[in-house]
Amino acid sequence: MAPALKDLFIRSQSGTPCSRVCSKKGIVIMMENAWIIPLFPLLSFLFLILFGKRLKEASAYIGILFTLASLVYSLLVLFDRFSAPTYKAEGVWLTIGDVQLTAGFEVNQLNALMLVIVSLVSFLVHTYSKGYMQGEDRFPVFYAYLGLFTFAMLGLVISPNLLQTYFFWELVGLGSFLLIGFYFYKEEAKAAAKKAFIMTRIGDVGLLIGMILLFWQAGSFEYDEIFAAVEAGAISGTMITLTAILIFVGAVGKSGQFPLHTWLPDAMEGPTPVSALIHAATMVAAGVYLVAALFPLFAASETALMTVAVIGAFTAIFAASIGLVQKDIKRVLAYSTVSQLGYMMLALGSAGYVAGVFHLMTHAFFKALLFLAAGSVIHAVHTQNIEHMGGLWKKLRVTGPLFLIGTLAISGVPLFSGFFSKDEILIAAWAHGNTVLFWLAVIAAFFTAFYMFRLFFLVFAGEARTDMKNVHESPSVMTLPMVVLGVLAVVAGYVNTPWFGTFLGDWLVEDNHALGHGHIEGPAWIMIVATAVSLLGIFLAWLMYGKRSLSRDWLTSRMPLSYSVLYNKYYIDEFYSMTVVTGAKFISSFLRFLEVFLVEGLVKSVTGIISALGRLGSKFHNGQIQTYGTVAFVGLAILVVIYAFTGGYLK
Amino acid sequence: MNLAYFLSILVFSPLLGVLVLSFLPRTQESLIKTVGFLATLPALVLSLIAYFQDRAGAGLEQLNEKVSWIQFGDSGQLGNLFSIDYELGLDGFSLIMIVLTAVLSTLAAIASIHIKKEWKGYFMLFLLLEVGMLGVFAAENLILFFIFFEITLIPTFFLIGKWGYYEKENAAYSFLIYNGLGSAVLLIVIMVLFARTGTANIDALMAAMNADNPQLVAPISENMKMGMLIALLIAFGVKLPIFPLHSWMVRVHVQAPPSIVMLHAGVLLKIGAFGLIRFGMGIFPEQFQSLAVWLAVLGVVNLLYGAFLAFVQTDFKMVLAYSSISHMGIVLIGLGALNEAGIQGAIFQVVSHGLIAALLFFLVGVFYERFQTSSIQNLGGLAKGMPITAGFLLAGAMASLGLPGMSGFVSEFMAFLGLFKEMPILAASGTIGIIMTAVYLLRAVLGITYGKAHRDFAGITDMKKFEFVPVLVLVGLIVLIGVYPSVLSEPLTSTLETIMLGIGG
Amino acid sequence: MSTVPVQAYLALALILFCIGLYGALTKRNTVIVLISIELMLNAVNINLVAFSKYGITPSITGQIFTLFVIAVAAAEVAVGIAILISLYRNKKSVNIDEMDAMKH
Amino acid sequence: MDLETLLSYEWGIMTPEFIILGVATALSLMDLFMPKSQSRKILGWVGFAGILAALVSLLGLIGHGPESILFDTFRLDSFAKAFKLLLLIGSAMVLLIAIGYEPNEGLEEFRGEFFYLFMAALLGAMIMSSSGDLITLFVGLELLSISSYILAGMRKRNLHSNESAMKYVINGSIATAITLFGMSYVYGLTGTTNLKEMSGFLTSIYNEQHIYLLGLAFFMIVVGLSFKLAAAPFHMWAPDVYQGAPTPVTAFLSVVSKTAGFIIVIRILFSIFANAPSGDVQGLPMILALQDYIAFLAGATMITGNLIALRQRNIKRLFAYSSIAQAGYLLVVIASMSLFMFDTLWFYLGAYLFMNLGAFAIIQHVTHKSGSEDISQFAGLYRRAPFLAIAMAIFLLSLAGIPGTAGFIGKLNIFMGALVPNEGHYVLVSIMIATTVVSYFYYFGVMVQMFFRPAADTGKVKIPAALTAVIGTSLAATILFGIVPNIAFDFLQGNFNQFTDFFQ
Amino acid sequence: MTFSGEFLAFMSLALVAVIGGVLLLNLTKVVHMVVALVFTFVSIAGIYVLLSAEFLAAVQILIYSGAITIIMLFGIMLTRHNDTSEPKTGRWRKLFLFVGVLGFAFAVYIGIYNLDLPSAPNDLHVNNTEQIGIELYSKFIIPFEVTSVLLLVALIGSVVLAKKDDEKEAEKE
Repeated sequence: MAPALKDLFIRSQSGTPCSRVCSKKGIVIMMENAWIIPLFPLLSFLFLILFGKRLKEASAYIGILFTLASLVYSLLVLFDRFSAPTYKAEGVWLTIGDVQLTAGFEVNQLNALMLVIVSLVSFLVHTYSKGYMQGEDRFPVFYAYLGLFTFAMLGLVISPNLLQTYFFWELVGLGSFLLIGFYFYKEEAKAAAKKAFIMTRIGDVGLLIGMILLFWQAGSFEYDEIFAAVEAGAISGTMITLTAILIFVGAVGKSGQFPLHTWLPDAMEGPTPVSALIHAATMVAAGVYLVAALFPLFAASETALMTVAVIGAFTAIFAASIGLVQKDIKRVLAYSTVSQLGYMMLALGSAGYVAGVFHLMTHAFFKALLFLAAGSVIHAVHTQNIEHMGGLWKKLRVTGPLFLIGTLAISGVPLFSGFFSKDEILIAAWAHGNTVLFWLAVIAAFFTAFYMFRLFFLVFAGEARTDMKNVHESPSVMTLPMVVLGVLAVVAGYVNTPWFGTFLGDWLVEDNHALGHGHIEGPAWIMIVATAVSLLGIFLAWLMYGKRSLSRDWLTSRMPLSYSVLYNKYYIDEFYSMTVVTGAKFISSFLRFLEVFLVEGLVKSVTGIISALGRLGSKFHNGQIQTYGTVAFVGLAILVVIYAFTGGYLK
Repeated sequence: MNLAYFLSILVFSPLLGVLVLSFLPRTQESLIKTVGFLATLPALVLSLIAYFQDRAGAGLEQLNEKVSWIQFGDSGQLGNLFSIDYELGLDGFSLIMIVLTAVLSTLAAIASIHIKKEWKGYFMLFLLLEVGMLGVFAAENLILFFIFFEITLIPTFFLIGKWGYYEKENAAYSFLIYNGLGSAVLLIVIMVLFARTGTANIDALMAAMNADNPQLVAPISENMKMGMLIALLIAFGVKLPIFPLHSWMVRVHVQAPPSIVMLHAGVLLKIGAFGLIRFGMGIFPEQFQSLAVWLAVLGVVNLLYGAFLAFVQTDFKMVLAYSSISHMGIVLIGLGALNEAGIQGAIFQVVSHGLIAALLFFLVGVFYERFQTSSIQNLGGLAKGMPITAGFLLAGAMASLGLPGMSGFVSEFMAFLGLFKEMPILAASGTIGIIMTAVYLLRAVLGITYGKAHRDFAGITDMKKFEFVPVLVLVGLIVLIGVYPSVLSEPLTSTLETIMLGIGG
Repeated sequence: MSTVPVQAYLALALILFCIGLYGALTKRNTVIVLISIELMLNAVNINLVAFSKYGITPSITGQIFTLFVIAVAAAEVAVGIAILISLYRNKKSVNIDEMDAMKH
Repeated sequence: MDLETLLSYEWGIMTPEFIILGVATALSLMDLFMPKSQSRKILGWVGFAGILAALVSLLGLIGHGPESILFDTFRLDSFAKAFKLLLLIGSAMVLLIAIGYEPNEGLEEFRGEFFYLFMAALLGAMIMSSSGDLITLFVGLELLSISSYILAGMRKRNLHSNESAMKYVINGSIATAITLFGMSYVYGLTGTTNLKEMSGFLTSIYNEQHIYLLGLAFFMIVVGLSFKLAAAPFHMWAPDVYQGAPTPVTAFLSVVSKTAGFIIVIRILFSIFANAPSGDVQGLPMILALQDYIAFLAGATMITGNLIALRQRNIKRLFAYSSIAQAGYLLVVIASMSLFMFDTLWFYLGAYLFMNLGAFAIIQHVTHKSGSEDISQFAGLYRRAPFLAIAMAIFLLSLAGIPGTAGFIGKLNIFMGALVPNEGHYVLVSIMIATTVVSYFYYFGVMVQMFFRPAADTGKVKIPAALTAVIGTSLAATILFGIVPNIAFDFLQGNFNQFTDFFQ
Repeated sequence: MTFSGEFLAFMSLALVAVIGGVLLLNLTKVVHMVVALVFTFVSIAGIYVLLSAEFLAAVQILIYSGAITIIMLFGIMLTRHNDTSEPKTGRWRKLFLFVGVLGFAFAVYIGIYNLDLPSAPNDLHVNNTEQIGIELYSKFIIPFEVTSVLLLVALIGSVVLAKKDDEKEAEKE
């Protein structure tokens, strides 16, 4: 880390009490105008939607330029935030009776950090895509969508209240949906896009319910007011638990946590840069971000925290286990993402706020790197099946090492960023007393190391397993972003280490006790264990796929059943389609039955009765005069007799 | 703004078009279409003037008009009793509805370019329909309201029955009988109120019905009030439509020409909600409160019923029809909540669904014009041949499923916000509808736009210029409301206050 | 004053009225139907004349009324028969149950 | 009574009747002396002029206070004036329809007799509307009836016409007998035929058996007179007769004759039974006690009329059932007995007159050309004759009670009358509204033919001037009274003084 | 009620009238029916005499037994009557009607069977015809005149309807 940055950290820490006074005027202006950050990509989106067709491939420059602007501004804001306190500005968005719903923005530590992460990754992906998407028909559309997504994501992270968060929360979903379905003519892409939207929507509904309930409890959607209400004890414990869990359901949907994770691997139907941006670095982390942003609420309920931790830990090991056997390069990475997100959830659920956010950051970098690198591989070999690859190390001289860096980082090899953040998580889990979860996480770490290196070895080591021609390294427009990310994947961990200081952690939690401590002290053996399992995993992978001294089906042949269970992702999709989808279809058919026979039948019977009565009546009109007279006279007789018996003399 | 008879001119301005049209030869297709389109403009301009004047702070009261019209019985003996005035007026809610009507009418007139035959008759009826719709919202007394309400019935019948698709006459009859019954029930209520209180003016009725010692011609018992409210619910429930009174509406949506469905789904259905809010809540606040739970339940039923049925439809128009039912459930949910959020949500939904349904049906018209089908099966891969249409279709679907940033979200959100306060469990079960909405809409829209192209798109042009205008206007309005809902909520403030005052909230 | 009570006359009128009515609505020959109707009118006349003598306020008006009824009845019969003849010319039948060209 | 007394009466109030009588006589003489070959249409115009003259003289009498001649055998009160106005306007228009009848091959032109018999019928109807004496009322009724029987059979060589007349005469005579039977009891209980005297006498009867007998008489009179109204239970003749009779006669029966029927019903029921005690504990007058029975008949009439109309393919038959249904609506007015009764009845009958006659003018024109009366004859009318189609549509809408037309205001009035009383006739109103909705089916069925179906023959339709006049007037009136009904109400309130002299 | 001559006369006249009516219903030949009804009409004239309406009795004989019966016979002769069988259908209708008639008769009968009318002295039998004449030509002059129109209408109408259109038919044939 640069010494200047460190100075800033220190200054900010020491200067907190008088930061507003101390801060230079220009600095505050940066933060005051932070709302402009999301607007750059929005402009890019609008511009490209309207004029993209004419710009063709030049669209890329528009997109890159605007995101660069965002990135620069975000960085400035981040630097400001080191020295200035949280800034929040709001205006009335909608009035309901005496309730005023506001919209605005807030720059606190988490937001500022997220702004940089998002705009940075976005910028890099924009740049990368210039090369990756070359020759695509709908090139401008792609950039437009990227712009839309970036806008939404940036909007999401500077939202000062739940409603606005929800607003952008859905918009990022839209961006994700559009980009997954970018190759709309592919049936798989169509299905995947639909699935992604619907699965996340299920979570969103949870979030919506939770947020509305919270609103009626706290009287506001504002984060700070909600926290104040929680702190003041204005909300009952059960309600806190309930709303927290409901909101967590939203996070589960977005972050691909079990049981709503199935969309995320399928989302790999989208172009690879998209996977890197949305389904690895930013959007999927939104769930984690949300839990982090609402951390004081969760912290107030042990049950809620426990739920988050359990789901997180379970997802971590569950997804990792699936990742062990997948054959598609992007799917392996996708399951790894799910698993890593589970880690973050585990961290948050174990009160490890800093650990969660820290891992979010490092993960963003190394997973983006991995995806971009994978994209580069795919770009080179035009396949995603790792069984068909191999021996690419020699051909892809840049991509290979960068991929290796990413793999090392994610596996938690010491000195790489992933090592530090994962370590923090394990410590947090241990310190919070979640022993079982801790060990699950350790096993998951082992799995991670194993499958990531399995991937690495299958792709890069050995000889090509299929005929590969014209394999060449990607252009520099693609490799450069990867290099940047590679650097970050290594160094990002050093902002918060037990060895050199926990700058990030301390900065994140300053001024806010509800977030816990900047650093949690844990026993030293945890670090050793973590290192050991990851090395073990790497070793095993090397044995099986690198050196091939262990047969690849050594394990699978022994446990064919569990292999196929894993390969088929625990049959979760099949289970859903058997239960939920069939259920919905059944209800629909039942209602259709109701519609046809009851609703329509009712109508038909009424009209039938009326026309039958008409027919009956007209039958009486048989043309016989005497019938007519009879009817008239009998009518008279009836009236008279009734009169005689009721109103008349006989009464 | 101080123009005398401003509202009358606004309401009856389309008649000018009818007049001009009647002198045109019936073969002059483009001339007739132009005149038909132009005739919708005065109302649009005037309604916008009214809107902006209102926003600028000029009171809407000065637009009120009153001319004595019918006097039943002997005026010397009865005084003002049993007299019906011709009185028009606006409040925030009706102002918004008028603007919506005027906008949609103009757009539907553009959409009517696809009409293939007898343009003259078509546009005359079309303009007549517009008069009816505008009048409904401007009427200040129940009888006048009813008159305009019925006036909408007749042109719609013909427009469906003559210019619709294969089963048009069936649909037209279905429309007529259901709505006829609905308006019949409505008429009973109106007449009972009129006969018993001697007045039909809405404000006077509100005052008379809610006074402690009402001065009535004949007594009205509590049971009668309840009965009348239920009757109102049925009457407007047919229009809205509320399950199980909806089957006519599905038929109309499928069989009527798209331009008419734009108006039908956009405005005519909304008369039901308008009536419920204006009269149901206004005149029978106490009874409304005791019925609110049932309204909310009906709302959830509507929402889910429509959603699940839309899920299994094979024709896109059917999907949209059931989606309308489902969305009207949101209106009921908001009304059932009976608090500011809910009612405002209901009103927002009224407007929002009007715009969204109009947009979607316009798009249906666009591709129906080119492919003569609206079956989802037959339309796969539309994005290949008509990317712009497909894109707007997707936008429409997103608006419809309540994507934030578009109007549908604001209304849905507020309705649920309201209901969660009063009946959280019911509201929670209603949220299944939100998921189902996404499910069926994506199924349908992606089925049409995405996937392999099922047909040859050679020779198919994407949207033409004139088709852009309505779509852009509608999308623009949808986004405007979604992003800056105050354009709607601010004019509504006073109306809402009045309502809340009535129900004692 | 009288040995025959008014009820007897009224009862007779009622019986004749009913017979006339029954005949008018059951007989097949149109001429008989017309004549049955005359019987009904006669029953009315008996009533009127009886009331004219034994009514609450006896008056000659009843008899006058009867005269009008008789005149009208005669006119009715004439018109009826004329219509029957013109019908017969087209249909060649006087059976009332065959007159059902228009029905339902 | 000497001549002087006789002359002391103000015979001037009978001017309209005298004019009609004079014109009828003149017409018969003209018919006698005109050459055989000459068209008798001129007689129609003369008759029309006569009716106009009568109308003018009636208007001249409007300011005239209530007056009666010869012990009420003729009385001119505001009720009589108001309703005679309708009769005259209706007859004038029917006459125009008859004049506009253009003989086709196979169909004969109306003979001269038609016109003076028509005048006689009108005279009968006018006598019915302005008499306070049972005998005069009866004779007027019979004059109208017998003339109508003959008119219905006017198309001598048409089997349907013969049959229609036969059915009419038999049912009519039975109805007369039943009415008379009822009247004879009323006479017996009062000893007079003067309605006012009767009413005065009946206020003081207390004997239960007398009251019971009076009630029986009420039923017989109502059922007997319901024949003229074509209301249940005496409605079944109407479709057959309407179908068979020449169209102008059908129009006459469904409008003028029906109006006359309502006039006599009101006259008799509200004179005789309004003051008679009903013998129940509350001391209600008989008419109120028996209100429910009338309501029942009204309901039955509306239901039968509207339901059976659904099945009809013959346009005249359809209109017969429609007119039964309309009679039902009008009976609702009588059954509800509100303070708006006279106004409502008058307005609705007026509206009905215009909309129905307008429709009949068009029906005649459309059907007689082809000789078929199936509603498919209306197919594509909009293509062939847009004006006719639109006019017909408006008449139908008015009959269906759609706003913007006189029919709607009329219905509004009826509803209001039925709902104003404390206990409100909710069931009746509900039936009325529900059956109105049912009526949409058949009214719109005709419109579907006119507007949606392709035309069988595409020839343009040329409308005779007389028919144009009828259609135009009806159209104007239907719309005018639908949009500014206060013209009529003001006229009513300004000139007829709330009909208060009806009971004096 | 004493067994007086008046009563005897009433009973026999009433009996004849009713029997005539019943025969009308039960005879099969049309002419017989008409003749049966003539008896009824005549006995009704007798009843008028009992009721002090001599003028009416005379009119009754003239009009009914004379004119109307003759018209009827003309009608019968001008039209052919070969079948006298009753229709097979309509049995239900007859039953229905019969019950209706019984019900009606019952309801009316209970209204009249002990009708209590206070009798008042009257002098109808004194110069009956004169009384009628005076009333008719003073008080009831209007209905009287209208009746004359009515009879005229009936006359013209009957002629128009019953007359053969010789010329036109000849033209057609």
